[in-house]
Amino acid sequence: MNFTYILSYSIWVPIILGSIILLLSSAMSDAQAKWVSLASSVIAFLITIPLYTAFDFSTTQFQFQEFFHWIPTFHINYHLGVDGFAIPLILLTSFTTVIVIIASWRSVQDRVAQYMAAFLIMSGLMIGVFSSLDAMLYYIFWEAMLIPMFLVIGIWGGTNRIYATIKFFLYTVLGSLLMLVAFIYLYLHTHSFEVIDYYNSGLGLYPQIFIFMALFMAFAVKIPMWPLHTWLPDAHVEAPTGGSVILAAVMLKLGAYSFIRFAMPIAPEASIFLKNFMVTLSLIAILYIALIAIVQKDMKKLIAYSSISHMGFVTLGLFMFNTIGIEGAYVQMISHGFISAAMFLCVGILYDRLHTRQIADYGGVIHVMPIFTAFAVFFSMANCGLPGTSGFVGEFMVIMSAMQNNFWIAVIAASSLIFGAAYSLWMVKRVFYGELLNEKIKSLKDISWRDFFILSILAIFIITVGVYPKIITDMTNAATVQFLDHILHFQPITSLPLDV
Amino acid sequence: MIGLSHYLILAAILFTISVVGIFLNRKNIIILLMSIELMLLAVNINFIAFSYYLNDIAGQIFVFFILTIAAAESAIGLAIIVLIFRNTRSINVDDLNRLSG
Amino acid sequence: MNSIYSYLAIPLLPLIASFCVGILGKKLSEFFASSFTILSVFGAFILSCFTLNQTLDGLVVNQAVYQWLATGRYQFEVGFLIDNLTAMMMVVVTFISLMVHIYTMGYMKGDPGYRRFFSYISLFTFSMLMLVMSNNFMQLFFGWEAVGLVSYLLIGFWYQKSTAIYANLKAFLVNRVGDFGFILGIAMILYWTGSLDYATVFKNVGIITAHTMQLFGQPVEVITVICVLLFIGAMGKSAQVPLHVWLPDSMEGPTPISALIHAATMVTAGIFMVSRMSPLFELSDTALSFVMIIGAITALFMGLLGIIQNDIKRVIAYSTLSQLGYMTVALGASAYSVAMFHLMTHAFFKALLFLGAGSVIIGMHHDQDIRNMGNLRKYMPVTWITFLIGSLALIGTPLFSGFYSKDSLIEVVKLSHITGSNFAYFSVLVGVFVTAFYSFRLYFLVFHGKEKWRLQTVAHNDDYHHGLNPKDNPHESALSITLPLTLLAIPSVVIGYISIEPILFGSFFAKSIFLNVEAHPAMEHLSHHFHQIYHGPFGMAVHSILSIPFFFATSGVALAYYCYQVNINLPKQIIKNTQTIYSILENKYGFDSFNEKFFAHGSRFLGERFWRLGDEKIIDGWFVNGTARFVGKCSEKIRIIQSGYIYHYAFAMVIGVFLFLTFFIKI
Amino acid sequence: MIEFKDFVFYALSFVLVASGLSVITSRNPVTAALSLVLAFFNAAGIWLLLQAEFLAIVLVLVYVGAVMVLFLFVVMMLDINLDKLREGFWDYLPMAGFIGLLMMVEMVLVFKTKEFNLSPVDDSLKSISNTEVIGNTLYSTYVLPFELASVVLLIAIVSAIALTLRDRKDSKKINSSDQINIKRQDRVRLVAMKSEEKYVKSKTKDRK
Amino acid sequence: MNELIQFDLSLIMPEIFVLSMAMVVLMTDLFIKPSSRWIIYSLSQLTLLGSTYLTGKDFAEETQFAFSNMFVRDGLADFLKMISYLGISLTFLYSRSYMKDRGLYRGEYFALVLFALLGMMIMISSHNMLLVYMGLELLSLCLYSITALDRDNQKATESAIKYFVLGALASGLLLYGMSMIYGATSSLDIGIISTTLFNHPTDHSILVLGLVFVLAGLAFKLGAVPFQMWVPDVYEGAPSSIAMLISSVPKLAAFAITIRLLADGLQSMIIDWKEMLLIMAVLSISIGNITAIAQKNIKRMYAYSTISHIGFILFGVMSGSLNGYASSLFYVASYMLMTLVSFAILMIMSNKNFECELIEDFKGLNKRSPWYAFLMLIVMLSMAGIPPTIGFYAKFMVLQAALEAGFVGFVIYAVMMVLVGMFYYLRIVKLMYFDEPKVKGKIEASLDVQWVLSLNALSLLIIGLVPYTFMEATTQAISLSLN
Repeated sequence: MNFTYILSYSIWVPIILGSIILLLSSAMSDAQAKWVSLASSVIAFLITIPLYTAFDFSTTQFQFQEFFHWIPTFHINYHLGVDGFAIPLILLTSFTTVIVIIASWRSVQDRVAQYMAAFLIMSGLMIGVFSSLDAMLYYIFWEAMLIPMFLVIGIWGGTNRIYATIKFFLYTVLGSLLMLVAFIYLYLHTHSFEVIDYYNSGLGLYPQIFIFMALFMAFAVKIPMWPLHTWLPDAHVEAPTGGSVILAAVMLKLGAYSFIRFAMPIAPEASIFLKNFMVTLSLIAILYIALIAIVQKDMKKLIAYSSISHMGFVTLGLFMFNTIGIEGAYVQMISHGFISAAMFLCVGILYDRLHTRQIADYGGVIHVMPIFTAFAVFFSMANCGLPGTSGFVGEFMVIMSAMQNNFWIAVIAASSLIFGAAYSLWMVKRVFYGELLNEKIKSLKDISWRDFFILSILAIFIITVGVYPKIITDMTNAATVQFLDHILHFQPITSLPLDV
Repeated sequence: MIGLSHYLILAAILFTISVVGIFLNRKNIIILLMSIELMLLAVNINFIAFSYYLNDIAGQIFVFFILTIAAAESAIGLAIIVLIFRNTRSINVDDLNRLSG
Repeated sequence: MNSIYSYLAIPLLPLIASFCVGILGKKLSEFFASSFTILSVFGAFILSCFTLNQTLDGLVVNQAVYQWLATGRYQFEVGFLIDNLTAMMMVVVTFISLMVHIYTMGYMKGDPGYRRFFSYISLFTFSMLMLVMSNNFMQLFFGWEAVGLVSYLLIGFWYQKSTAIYANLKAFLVNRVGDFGFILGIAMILYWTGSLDYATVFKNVGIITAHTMQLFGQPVEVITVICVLLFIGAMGKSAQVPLHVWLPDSMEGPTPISALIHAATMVTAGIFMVSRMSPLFELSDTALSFVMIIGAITALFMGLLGIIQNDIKRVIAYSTLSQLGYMTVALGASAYSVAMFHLMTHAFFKALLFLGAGSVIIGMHHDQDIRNMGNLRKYMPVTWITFLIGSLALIGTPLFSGFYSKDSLIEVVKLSHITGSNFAYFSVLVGVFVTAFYSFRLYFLVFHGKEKWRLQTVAHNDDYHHGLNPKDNPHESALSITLPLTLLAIPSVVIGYISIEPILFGSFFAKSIFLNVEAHPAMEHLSHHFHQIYHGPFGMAVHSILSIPFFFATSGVALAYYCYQVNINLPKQIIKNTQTIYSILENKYGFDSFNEKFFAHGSRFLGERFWRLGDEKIIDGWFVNGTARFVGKCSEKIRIIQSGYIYHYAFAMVIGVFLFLTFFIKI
Repeated sequence: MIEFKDFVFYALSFVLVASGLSVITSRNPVTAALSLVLAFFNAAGIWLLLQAEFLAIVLVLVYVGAVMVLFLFVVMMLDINLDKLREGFWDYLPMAGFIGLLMMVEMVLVFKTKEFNLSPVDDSLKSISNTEVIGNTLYSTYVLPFELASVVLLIAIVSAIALTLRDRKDSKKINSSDQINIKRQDRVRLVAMKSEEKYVKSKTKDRK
Repeated sequence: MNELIQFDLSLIMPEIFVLSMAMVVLMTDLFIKPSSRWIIYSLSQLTLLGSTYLTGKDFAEETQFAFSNMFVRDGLADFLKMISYLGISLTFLYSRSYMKDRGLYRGEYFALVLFALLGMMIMISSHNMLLVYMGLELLSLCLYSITALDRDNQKATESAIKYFVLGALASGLLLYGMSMIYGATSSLDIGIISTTLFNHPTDHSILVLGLVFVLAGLAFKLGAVPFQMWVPDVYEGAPSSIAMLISSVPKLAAFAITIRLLADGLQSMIIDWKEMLLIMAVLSISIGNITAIAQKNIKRMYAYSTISHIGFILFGVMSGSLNGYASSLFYVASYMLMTLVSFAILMIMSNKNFECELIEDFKGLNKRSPWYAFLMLIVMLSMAGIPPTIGFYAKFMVLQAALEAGFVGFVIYAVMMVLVGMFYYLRIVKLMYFDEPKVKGKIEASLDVQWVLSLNALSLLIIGLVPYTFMEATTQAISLSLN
C-alpha cells in the first residue's frame, strides 16, 4: 500500500470531521453527535495506525515526508515527516482522542457536538505539531491548538474556569511568542524555516543560548517546568475530564517533544552549556512539586502536581545526554500519557457521581465501587512507579542515566520513589479506603461497562509497556542515536552576534 | 541686513505664540482655532520667505492653497462649533468631556 | 525441564490463578477460588521440588527469557538464574505459601473478601518467585516492589479499619525509603559495571574495587557505597532499624499474611538479596560492618520490645524483627549460608507460630490481647503442641531446627573479626535470653494459667475485635487450620538436623555464594569446629548444653516461668519501678513519633510552605497575577491622561513634538 | 546702519508679534479676532517685503475679508459666558512659557547658527509680475491641486450646509406626496376591548 | 501639451470617475424621495465597482507620473486603491441598516464618503508635498463633517470638534515641517527632495526640525502615540459606522503618505526617522495595549487596539527595508479587513433602540448566535495575532522585518505587549462563549450583509491558511514602487 499522504490524512481528517460536526451541531441530537464523533475519532485513529506498521524503524530518516511550497515569500513549506520520536506520540494522540470521546459520553450534557468537535480538531492539530518539519507550520499548529483547548476549559470547565483558561492561554502564548522570535531569528540566519536546516545552522554559542532560552520559554511552559508551572494545576482543576486527559496525556508531551525536535538539536552547544540550569529546574520539579502534591486537598490538583513532577523526569532524562536518559525520558512521556489520562478519568468518574473533587469529601469508595477502586489503586501504583507498570520504566531509566552523570542528581531523582508513593497512596487511602461515612457515597454505583472498557484498555497498555518497554524504545533507538550524535558533535561554522 | 533667518525666526516666534496660545486659551475653542490660524500664518511666512530666497514660486503656490484650504477648514470648524453650541449651550471645553478614559 | 521456558511455569501458575480469581471475583464460587489457587500453588511447589532436586545434581540455569529493554550500550533482560540458593528459596516460598493457602480456607471463611484474599496471596507467590528467581537487578527490583505491593494490599485487606489502612500506607512508604537506596545502588552498579545481569556484574565487579568517589567531601570506596545502598534496600524490606517501623504495624493484616509475608518470606528477601550479592559485599569490609551493626541493633533492641507487647501477633512480630536482625548479623559476618539457613528454619517455625497465633485468635473470637487468654491448652491441644514446638525451635532448644541455625550463627559471630563483631556477639547472646523470655512469656500467658477472658466484664470498644464472651469456651480450629500447623511443625523440628551439614558446611551454596576466605575466615573456622569438635549435628546439640547460649535460653524460660506462672504480680512491680525504661520501650524507642513528627509533618509542612508561599504567593501572586495587576494599574493610570479635554490632547501633541525636537536636534 | 527695508521689517514684525500675543491673551474673543486681523495685515506687509504681492492681497481679501468675518459672526452669534472661559487662564502659563520658550530657543538656534545652503532655482522669476507667475504655474503645473482645491471648497459648502441647515421647528411645510401616499392602517387603529360589563364586575371584585 | 494632458488624464481616470460620481450622488439626492435612497446606495456601490474596474484595467506594472510628476501611479498606489475601494464598499454595505435606523442614511453621507475616498486616492498617489497636503485635507474635512453628521448627538459632535481641533493643529504642524523641508531642499516634489538630499547634503538640523513636524502630522493621521489622543474619543463618540470608516481605509492612505514621505522622499534621513518611529512604535504598542485593558466601551477598546496595531505598522516602516515596508503594507491591509468585521458585528448587534457599544453587550453571544460569535472569535484571534489567521502573518512579517533590522530587544518587548493585548481580546471571547447572555433575542441582518460579513471574516482565516498571494501582492507593490 502507498502511504504517501498518510500524515496529511492523520492531521486533516479529524479536523475536517470535527468541523463538519461543528457546522451540523444544531442539526444533530446529542446521541447522534456522540456516535458520529466516536466514529470519526476511531477513523482518525485507524488512519494513524499505518504510521506504525509501515514505518521503517531502522533508519534515522524522516519518513512519510510531504513537501509543498506554501509561502515561498518566506520559504515556508508545508513539510511533514516523522521519525521514531514522533510516531508513538501521534498514536498516543489519536488514541487518547478516542478515549476522551468515550469518556465524555455521559459527563458532558451541554453542547455535546461542539465539545466533541473541539477534541477532534484539537487532535488533528496536535498531530500536526508532532509531524511538522517546518518551523512555521509547527508554530501555526502549536498556537492553533490552544484555541479549542481554551474554549473547552472556558465553556465546559468548573467554577473558576475563566481565570484558569485565561491563565493557561496567556502563559502558553507568552512562551510561544518568544519561540516565534527565535524562529524568525533562525530564519534570518538560514533563510529557511526547515527544521533540518536549523540543525545545521552553525550558530555560535551565544546566539544558541538566545535561541535556546526563547524556545525554552515556550516548551518549559508547556511541559511545564518549575517555575512556569502554575497554570497547570488551575487548568486541570477547572477543565472537564476530557480536557484534563488531553492536557495531561498529550499537551504536556508537546513541550518535551519540542525540546527533542527543536531546542536541543538547534542549539546543541547551548543545551550542553545550560545543562546544569535545566537539570536544576527538573530536580526542583521532581522534589518541590512532589512535596506540594502531598498537601493537596483537591484530587485533580494532586494529580496535576504529580504530572509536573513526572514531567520533571522527562526533562531530567533529556538533559543527561545519554541514550538511556533520552529514551527513558521518552518512555516516561508515553507512560505518563497513559497513566495521567487514567488518573484523570478516574477522578472524572468520581466527580460525575458526587460533583466534588475534594479528597475530604470521599472515603470508603471501595465499599460501593470495588471494581473502580481496583483500577484506581492500580493506576495510583503505576503513578508512583511500581515495577511492572509503565510508570516504573521511565523513572528507572532516568535514574539510571542520572547516576551516570552525578550521584546526587540520582539521589534527588530517586526521592520521587518515596514522595510519589506518598501522595498517590495517601490520596488512595483517603478516598478509597476507610469507613463509609458519607451518605452520598453509599448510594454510588460501580462503573459502567463503558468506563470499564476504557480503563481496562489503559491498564493493559500500562502493563504492556511496563513488562515490555522495548516496544517503545525500538521505535526511538535509531532516532536517539542520531540525536545524541548530532548534539555531542555539533560544530559551529560561524558565529552570529546577538545584536545583528 | 535682513536675511532669511530673520523671517524664519519671526515665523518661529509666531509659531511659539500660537503654541502658548493653545495652552492659555485651552477652554475657549474659538480662540483655540484662532491660535491655529496664527500657526498657519507662521507656516505661510516660512513658505514665502523660502520662496523668495529660493527664487521658486512653488512656495507661494503652496501658501495659496493653504489659504484656500484654511478657509474651508474654518467654515467646517465653525459649523461644528455651532452644532456644539446648539447641543450643549456652551463652547466651554470643560463641558466637552463626555468622552474620556 | 531444561529449557528456561519450562521454569516459567513455576511463577506463572500462581499468577494465572491470581488473575483468574481476581478478575472473575464474585462470579466464582468460594470453593472454586480457593481450590484453584491452592492447586496452582501446589503445582508450583511440586515443580520447585523438582528444581531443587535438579540443582542438587548440580544444575545451574542462567538464561534470559526475553529482552526487556535495549538502549545504547545497555541491555536489560528478563531471565532466570536457578541454582541451589534459588531452588531452596523457591521450595520454602511455595511450601509456606501452600500451607498458608490451605490455612486461609479455614481462617478466612465467611469473609467477604475471601476470593480477593486468595488472589492476593497467589499474586504474592508469583512476585516472590520472580524475586528469588531473577538473574538481574531489574527483575529483582520488580519482584521486590511487587511483593511490597501485595504486602500493601494485604495489610490493608480490611480496608474499613483505619489502623489497617494507616499501617499499609506506612509499610509501603517505609519500604519505599529502602527501595530508594536500593535503586540508587542498582544505578551505581549499572554505571560501574555496565550491566544489571548478575553474572556480568559479578564478573566485572573486580574492576571497581580500586575506585573511590567523593561523597560529603570524603573519598569513599565505590563498592562500599554500592553495598550500603543495596543494604538500605534490604533494611526496608527486612525491617532493620531504623526502617523496621512498618513491620509491627503490618500485623493489622489477616494473620495468614503475617505468617506468609511478614514472617516467613517477604521480609527475608533482604537477607536473600544480600546473600545473592555476596560477591559484592565480600569486597567491602566497611559495608559488612555496617550490615552487622545494624543487624545487631535490630536483633537486640527489637527483641526487648517483644517483652512488653500484649498483642499476640505483635509479640511474634517483634520476635521476627529480632530474628531478622540475627540473620543480618550473620550476613555481616560473611556467613551468608548461615543466614540463609536461619532464614529457612525461621521461615518454618515463624510461620508455624503465626499460624498458631491465628488459630488462637480464632479461638478467642478475634481477641488478640494475651492478657485475656490463659489455659488454652485445655481447649486447643493441636494448637498448643504445635505452638510449643515453634517456641522451642525459636529459642534454640537443642535438636530443634532453630537451634542449629541460631547456634551456628552465634558461633560464627563469635569467630568473626570484622569491626563491630564484638558488639554483635554481645547482642545476639543477650538476644537469646530475651527471645527465650518473651517467647515463653507469651506461651505461658496464652496456654497456661487462669482463663482470664472469663474475668472480663467491660464491653469491647472495638468493633472488629469481638472477643470471647466470659461464658464461652474456645474451640480447637478446623482441619484446614490444624493441618498446616502440623505440617509446619515437622520441618520446624527436623529440618535443622537434616540440612545443617549440606547447607552450612557442604557444597550446597558453593555455586551461589562467594566467600573471600582469606579476608573472612569465620565460616572456615566454624566448619572446622563442626567437623573436628562436634562431629556432626548431634554432637553439636550435645556440646551446646554447656554453652553460653543454652544457658541464656534456659534462664530466659525460667524467668518467664517465674514471672508468669509463679509470681504473677512481679511484672507489674518491675514495670512500676522502671517507669522510664518501660516508657521508652512502650514508645518503641520513639521511632514512630520521630518519623511522624519529622518526616511526615516535616514534608507536609514543607509542601504546604512551597505551595502557599512558593507557588501561590510568589510565583502566582507576585509574578503571574502580580504582572496582570501591575498592567491593570498602569492601564488605570494611563487612562487618566486621556482626560477628555481637548487641551490636554493638544498638550500631549505639542509636548510630544517638543520632546522630539529636544532629543533629535543637535545644534 | 538700518536700511529702510529693515526698519519696515522690524516694525511690522513687532506689531505682528504684539498682535499675536494679543490674540492669545485677550479677554474677549472679539478683541482676539480683531487682533488676528491686525496680525494678518502685518503679515501681508511682510509678504510684500518678500515680493509676494498677490498673496499679500489674497491674505487680506480672503482671510480678513472672509474668514475673520466668519469668526466674528460666530463669536457674535453664540452667547458665550466669558468669565467661565477665563477661569484658570494663567494656570498653565509656567508650563506653556517653559515649553514655548525652549521650543523657540531650539528653533532660533537652528535658524541662527546654521548657514543655509540655498541654491536659487529660477532667476527668471523676478522679471515677471508675481501675479502672472502664480497664474501661469497655477493653471499649468499645479492644475491638479487647483482642481482639488475647488473640491475642498465644495466639500466645505456641502458639509457646512449638511451640518447646520435644519428645518425650523415651527415650519408648517407640507409634504404633499406623503399626504397622498398615506394608507388607512397608518391612521386608524382598531382596538379590541373587553366588554364593559365584565370590566365593571372585575372592578367591583377588586374593590372587595 | 495636449497629448501630455491626455496622458495625465488617462492615469487619473479613477479619481475623475469617483469625483464625478460623488457629484452625481450629491445631485441625485436632491431629486429623490427618502424612501428611494437605495438608488444612492447603489450608485455609490457602482462608483466603487467602476473605479475598481478603471484601476484594475491598467493596473500599474511600472511607475508612471502625471501632472508634472505630482501624481504617481505605481504598484503601491493601485494596490492600496483597490483595497480602499473594497473597504469603502464594505463600509457602505455594513453601515446601511445602522445608518437607516439612525436617520443618517442621507445623500451627504455617501457624497462625503466618496469625497473622502477621493482624498485618500490623492494621498495614495501623491508624489508632491502639496498634493499630500491637499489629499490629506480633502480626507480630513470630509471625516470631520461625517463625524458630526449625527447632529443632535452630543457625543458625536463632541468627538467631531475634538477631531477637528486636533486635526487642524496636526495639519499646522505638518505644514510647518513641510515648509522646513521645502526650504532645505528647495522643492516640493518628493522625487527631487530625495535626489537633492542624496546629492547635496544640506543643513541637517533644519531637516530634522522639518522631519519632526512632518512626522507629528503623519503620526496624528495614523494615530500613533503621543498623537493618538483623538482616536479613542472619536471612535467612541462617532456613530459606529463612521468610526468604522475612520478606523479602516484612512489608515491605508496615511500609511501611503508615510511611505512616500519617509521611505521615498526622506530616505537619506533614515537614521533620524528610524529612531523617532521606534519611540512612537514602542509607545503606541505599550499604551495601546495596556490602556485597552481597562476599557468598558468596546469602541474605545477598538481604538486602543488600533493604536497598538499602528505601533506595529510603524515597527515595520522603521525597519527601513523593502521587506519592512512590505510587512507594514500587509499589516495595514489586513488590519483594515479585521477592523471592518469587528465594527460590522457591532452594528449588526445594534438596532433602532439599542446601541451596542459596551463590552458587556457581547455576553453570551455564542448562545444568541453561534455563527456571529464564531466570526467575532476569528476577528479577535486575528487581532491578537494567533495563527492561522491573517493577523498572525501581519505580526510575523513585521517582527521578521524588525528583527532583520536588528531590533532584538524591541521585538521581544513588542512580543510581550502582544501578550498583554491578548488579554483583552480574550476577554471578548470569554464574554461571548463563557457567559450567559444579558439580552435575549436573535441578531438579524439582511442576507447580503450576512454573506459578505461571513466572507469577510472567513477571509481572515482563509488568507491565514494560504497567505502567499496576498503576501506576494504586498511585496510586489512595494518593490515595484520603491527601488
